[in-house]
Amino acid sequence: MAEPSDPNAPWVNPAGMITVAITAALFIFFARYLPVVPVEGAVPFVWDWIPSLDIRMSFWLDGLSLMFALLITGIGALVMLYAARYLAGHPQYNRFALYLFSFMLSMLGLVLADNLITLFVFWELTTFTSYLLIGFSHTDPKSRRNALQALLLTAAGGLALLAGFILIGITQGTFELSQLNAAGTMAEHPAYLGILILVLIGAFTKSAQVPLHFWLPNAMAAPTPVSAYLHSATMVKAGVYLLARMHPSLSGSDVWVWVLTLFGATTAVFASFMAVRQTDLKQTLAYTTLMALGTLVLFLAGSTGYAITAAMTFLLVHSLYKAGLFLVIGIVDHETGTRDANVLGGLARAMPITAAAAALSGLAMAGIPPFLGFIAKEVAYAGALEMALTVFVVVMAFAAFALMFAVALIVAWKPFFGPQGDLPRTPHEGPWAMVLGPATLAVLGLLFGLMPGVAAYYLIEPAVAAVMGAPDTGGRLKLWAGFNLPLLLSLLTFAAGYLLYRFHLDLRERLARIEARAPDLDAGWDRLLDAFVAFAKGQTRVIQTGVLRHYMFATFAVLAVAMLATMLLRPVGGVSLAFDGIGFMEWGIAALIAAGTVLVILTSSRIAALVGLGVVGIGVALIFIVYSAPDVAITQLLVELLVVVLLAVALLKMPYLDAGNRQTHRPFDAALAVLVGGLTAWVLLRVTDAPFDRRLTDFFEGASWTEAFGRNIVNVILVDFRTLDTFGEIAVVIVAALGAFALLKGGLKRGPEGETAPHAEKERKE
Amino acid sequence: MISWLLVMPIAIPFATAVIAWLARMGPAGRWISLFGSVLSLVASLALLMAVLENGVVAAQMSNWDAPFGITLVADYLGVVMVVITAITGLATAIYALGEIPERMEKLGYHALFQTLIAGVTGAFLTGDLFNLYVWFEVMLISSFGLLVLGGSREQLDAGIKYVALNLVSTLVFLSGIGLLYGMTGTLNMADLRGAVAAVENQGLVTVVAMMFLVGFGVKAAVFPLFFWLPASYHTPSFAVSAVFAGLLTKVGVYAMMRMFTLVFTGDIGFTHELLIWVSLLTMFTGVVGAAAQMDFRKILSFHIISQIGYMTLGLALYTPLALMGGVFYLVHHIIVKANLFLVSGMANKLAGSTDLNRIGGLYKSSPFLAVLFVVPAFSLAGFPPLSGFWAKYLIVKASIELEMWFVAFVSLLVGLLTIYSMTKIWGMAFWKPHPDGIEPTPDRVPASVRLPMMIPIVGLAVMTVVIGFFPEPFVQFARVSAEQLLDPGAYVTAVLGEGAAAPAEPAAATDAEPVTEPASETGGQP
Amino acid sequence: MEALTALIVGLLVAGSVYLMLARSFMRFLFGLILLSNAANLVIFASGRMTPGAPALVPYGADAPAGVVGNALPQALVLTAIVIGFGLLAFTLALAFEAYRRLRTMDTDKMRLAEPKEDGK
Amino acid sequence: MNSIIFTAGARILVALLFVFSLFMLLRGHHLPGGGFIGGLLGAVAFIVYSLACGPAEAKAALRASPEGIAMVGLGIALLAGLVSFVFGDPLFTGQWYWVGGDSYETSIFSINSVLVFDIGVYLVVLGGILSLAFAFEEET
Repeated sequence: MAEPSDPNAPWVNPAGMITVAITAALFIFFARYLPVVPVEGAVPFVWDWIPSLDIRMSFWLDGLSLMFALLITGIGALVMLYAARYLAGHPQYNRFALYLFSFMLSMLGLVLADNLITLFVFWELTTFTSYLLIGFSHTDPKSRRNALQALLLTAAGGLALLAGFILIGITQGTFELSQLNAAGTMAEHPAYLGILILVLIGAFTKSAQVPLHFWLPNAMAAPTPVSAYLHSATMVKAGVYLLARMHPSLSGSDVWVWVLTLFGATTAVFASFMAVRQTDLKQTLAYTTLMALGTLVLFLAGSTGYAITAAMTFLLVHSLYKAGLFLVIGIVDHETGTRDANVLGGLARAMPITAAAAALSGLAMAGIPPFLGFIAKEVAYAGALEMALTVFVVVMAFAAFALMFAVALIVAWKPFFGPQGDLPRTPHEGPWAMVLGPATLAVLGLLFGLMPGVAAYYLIEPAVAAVMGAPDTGGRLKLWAGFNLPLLLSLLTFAAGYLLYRFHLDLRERLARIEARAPDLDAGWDRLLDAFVAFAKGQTRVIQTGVLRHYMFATFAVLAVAMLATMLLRPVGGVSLAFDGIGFMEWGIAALIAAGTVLVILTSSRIAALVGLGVVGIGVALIFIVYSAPDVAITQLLVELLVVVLLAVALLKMPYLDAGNRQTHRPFDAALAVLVGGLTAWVLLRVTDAPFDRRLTDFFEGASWTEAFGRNIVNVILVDFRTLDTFGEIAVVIVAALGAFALLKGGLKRGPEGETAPHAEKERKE
Repeated sequence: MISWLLVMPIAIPFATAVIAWLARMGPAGRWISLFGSVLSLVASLALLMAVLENGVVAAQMSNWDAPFGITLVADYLGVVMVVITAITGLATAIYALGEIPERMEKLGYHALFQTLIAGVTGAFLTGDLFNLYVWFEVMLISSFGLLVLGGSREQLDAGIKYVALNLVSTLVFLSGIGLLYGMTGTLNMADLRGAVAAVENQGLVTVVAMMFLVGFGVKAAVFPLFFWLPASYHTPSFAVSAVFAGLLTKVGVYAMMRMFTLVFTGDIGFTHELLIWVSLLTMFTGVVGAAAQMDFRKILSFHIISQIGYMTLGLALYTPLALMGGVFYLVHHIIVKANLFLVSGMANKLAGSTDLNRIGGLYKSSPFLAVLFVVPAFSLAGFPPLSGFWAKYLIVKASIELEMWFVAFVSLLVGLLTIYSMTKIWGMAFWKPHPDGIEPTPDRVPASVRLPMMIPIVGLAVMTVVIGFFPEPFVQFARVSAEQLLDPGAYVTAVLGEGAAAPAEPAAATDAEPVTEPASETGGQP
Repeated sequence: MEALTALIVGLLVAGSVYLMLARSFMRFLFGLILLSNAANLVIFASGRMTPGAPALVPYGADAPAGVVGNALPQALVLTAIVIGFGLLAFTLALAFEAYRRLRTMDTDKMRLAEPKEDGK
Repeated sequence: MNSIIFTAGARILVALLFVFSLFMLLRGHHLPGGGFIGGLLGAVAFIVYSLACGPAEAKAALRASPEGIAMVGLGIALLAGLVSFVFGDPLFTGQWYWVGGDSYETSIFSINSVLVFDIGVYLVVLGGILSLAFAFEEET
């Protein structure tokens, strides 16, 4: 991956520093609510956005959103600072800073929004900004492909979510989360299952639950600061946030418990194995993120105090250590030029601060006392024991935590304290702007562990209260909870984890072999897109053939079918042919027109066709003459004359009608032609069969002379009663003349093949 | 005064066309055209004010009362279409300053362009069915001329298909008018509402309604009548294709909305139900068709079809919310789609082609253009908070309210597939490096060409963003439009006068009493 | 006479549809001419047909005496004829220019805007 | 077709036809005729002329470009409608001025916008069709 990192490039530039400053300021702004929220519960902000659609830009700052807001802005500021140094000298750094900042704001909006539609707006904004971030190395096809994959998958989930939200709005009568949650669970509502499924699709795609997980490791194409940010506090946690946010209104049914438990547990264990399988440390971390998401979903399945507390505590812990570790890996990559777990080792001497940060984060991840990670694990086991499907949950959690222990050693211990590796570059300590982030986060993980009461009071308990939809009793976070079953499970986890680490190389090989045989969802994605494009091309081949005849046939066929079907489905009455009063002359005219028509159809001689057309035209004119329309008849005759003259002039320069492609036999065309003709005749018969309302004509006849001073009623209609028609009509004549003139006179200078390319032609000669 | 407010948006482009044509040999022609477009916009905004004040306004041309003369009428839907036409017209008139070569100007580009605008505007304002046909023809013949202007071989081929299919639809429409007149004896659309309801043989009315549906369906490019559109829209100059993309199909949709809310409402269970399926297939086949294309403008062309489906769906669902969504969609899509075609023209100028395989590098070298592509493209795909999101939101919500799950599903799915196509353009034209190693920086085009081309792109993008961020007034407007469509009482009253809003009595000879005032100011009875 | 006109219209429509489905664009044009005539007759017949009484107000009278031919459809047909002529003339010019440049009248061979290899 | 007799005959025929076309235009308000028919007849006259003497001479006899004639015609037709604005009437309202009287019966003749409009129609039809015809003749 080409991530330029010129150590001498100036990295303190306005774009970077402004975004860092604003984000830090936001962090302070939210931090000031830390003492407020535990006391007051929630702080709303409302702006009426689209009142007529019941969509308000309303925000709601309670324990849950406050915790997220702090993580987003706090980690955001550190990551942005880190990125300024990491991407120093990159020609598109300014864009990067802008995207990262926009992403931060979108995420902030998402976690603060109270109105579901507002929430959705921000939800999609995070999808879009993360698309730009993942595709940041846009010249790399893989990067583009992965960005698109992430976009399409999360957008697909987003659309399901939108449907779910709309359904909630329609069935519950409000889009405000605060009202929905206050009303309690909607599990009794008939639309509940539909809503739940739609919302879960949205949340699961965004939070990469198995089997929709594969986009997440691919999103690693993004530069490291993005990974750190996306995978720690934010984007992928949006789904978890949503589940937590809607817990009071959506939980409370067996479906909720089962689905979340199964998907969460499967994701957690699967991802843990995959994490061990990887050799690229960034990939390893990506899969541990997946594990964390699975775990969070798993515990959100529960509704007891311990389960929710476990979810919230683990959320906090994970955000801190995962961001830290990603940043550490970035430094390692930056300094050594590799992220390969098999190569890296013994870096502690060269980069002691980074190593210390990595160690602290790793210990938190492994869940060693006295880190907050340990407490999280204890609470998690306590929660698991309270949940439905107890044995399953405990076993899965145990497996996941044990594997996590091993991964922590692989990521945070081995590269720094393991045997010296053969590195592409001689490592040095990272620059302070990059080290600050991981160090701060690592220390926080330790501090919270030492003072669990602080974290519990200000962050976790308000969040738990928000998720539970009821005030939290608290007091669950303790570094030492006495000898109990969770402690025993913790000790067993350490033992199992250590064993796994000892044999992880062996395990990795086995996993690689299994993986080779398992279906590859990522490749399946490509096949899906290929199949879609193939389908599209097939459809285009069938519909958009490029052949006028086919288009024409389809158009007439649609007309015929539409009319015929209507006639069959709706009563239109039968046909009665009344030929009384039709004399010899009329039949003669009809025969003339018929003869002309047949001649045009059958002949392949240009002259004969012209004659046929002329005969038809004269026949029609005769009808007009006989039936009291002299103006129309004269016009018809003159126009017919002009048409024949123009046709004659043009036809003589053109090939014979059927030069080279005489189609003698076209039964389908003939059948369609007869059908359309017959239908038209039938409808006209039925229409003229009924009595006629002459009130417009009567008016014209009465007013033509008395009010418009003209005795030729037809002409008066043309130039007075309906002048606008006539005006439009002469406009058509003139535009037709202009168009034809431009066509005939304005073509390119033509030789047989001497065409210039059209767009070269279009350059204006200035 | 109202009368002239209604006339001006039609008369100004005609007058501009005449003057611009007479001045076509010099550079004055393009400035006249531009000035005329500005005037048109001013006039249509004045009309908008009048409509906002009065609800529906109508005026009798030649001073003969409806239904005898021709009525011009503007309700909320009509006037917003006029305004948006003027905006699109102005945008492309500015764009043309940069794009259209002198050779095409001398052949009468500006006159054809202005008559096109006049025809479109006339179609939106007329309250008379036959007059609607006339405006359709004005629009059509102008579009024929513009489509083949420049005369490349592709344009001729495209022109053949475009002309052939549109002429057929026109004649179907014309025959439909004749038959409807034969059944009711009237042509005034407000008058037709009552007269059609009074026809005894309602089955026959539905058959004729089918002819209108097919005729308008070709114009609107719905499934399976859209062939002419992907066959032609990628061939003319970019300014022309932008106007076409923005306006032409919308006239078909508008006519459909008008006729199938005002006149053909007798058998909704049949006509509108049918239209739901047509709409869904239109949405789906359009978006799938786009996936097979690798040309900037061909992709956009298929997306026009796809989006048309949403608009007709709004009509087909026939609830206030759905129609509101349809109207919102109509307006939003004109802005967005015209803009995308304008962007494609700029991309062509910078990178040398519209074939996505042959261009690239625009993101790196022309970031400003990249932003200006993203805004309409993601608006089209329905990303919040851009205008397209609200349009889609309304349609989806309407279908969910009706518990039409499949309709909602298709609407959402098509949105997703739209993202696919838009990101394809983004990935290939913007992110991917140029295959020839060219850096398509903006200064590859002289400022005298670049500026006029960029100004409308920026303007339309700003509108997209504004509608997206502050949709409330637009939503309100769409709501009133939908209400007026669903309950045309105000429309009918405005056209026919008080007391006519109730369904007209069945045909009776006594109706022929002239209710018009004679043109007494100047003449009087002899 | 409306009944006979309806039959004539049916014949014209059938003939024109058949012609328009042919490969030669010239035949399409012929079909177009016939279809225009048919559409005009539809309008004319829809207004009902009255023989031998042109819609004129006699000198000295304020209105025509007795039933005269329906003037409105006549005016519409007149408009439609002229419009149809304009469209036809343009289409003919297009056909001519297309032949001159593409060297064919066979619409099956006009595949420049939608070439066969075009993503298909 | 360049025989002297045909050419000479054509000139006379054309002149007659042209005069007849004007006649048809003017009588149109009361008897069959009007701008369309007049314009078509006028166009036929010049087409006959151009067939006899070639389009160049026919154009010369016309003294103006046919497109220009048509455009001016459109302008005249539009003005005939816009003039109602001055009288406070809607577009295209017929405006009548009686010369030598105050009504149809008492006046000698009338100047009215309706006829002006019809003249516009005449010019558009004449110019438009001639433009088409000449373009075809010259290019084919």
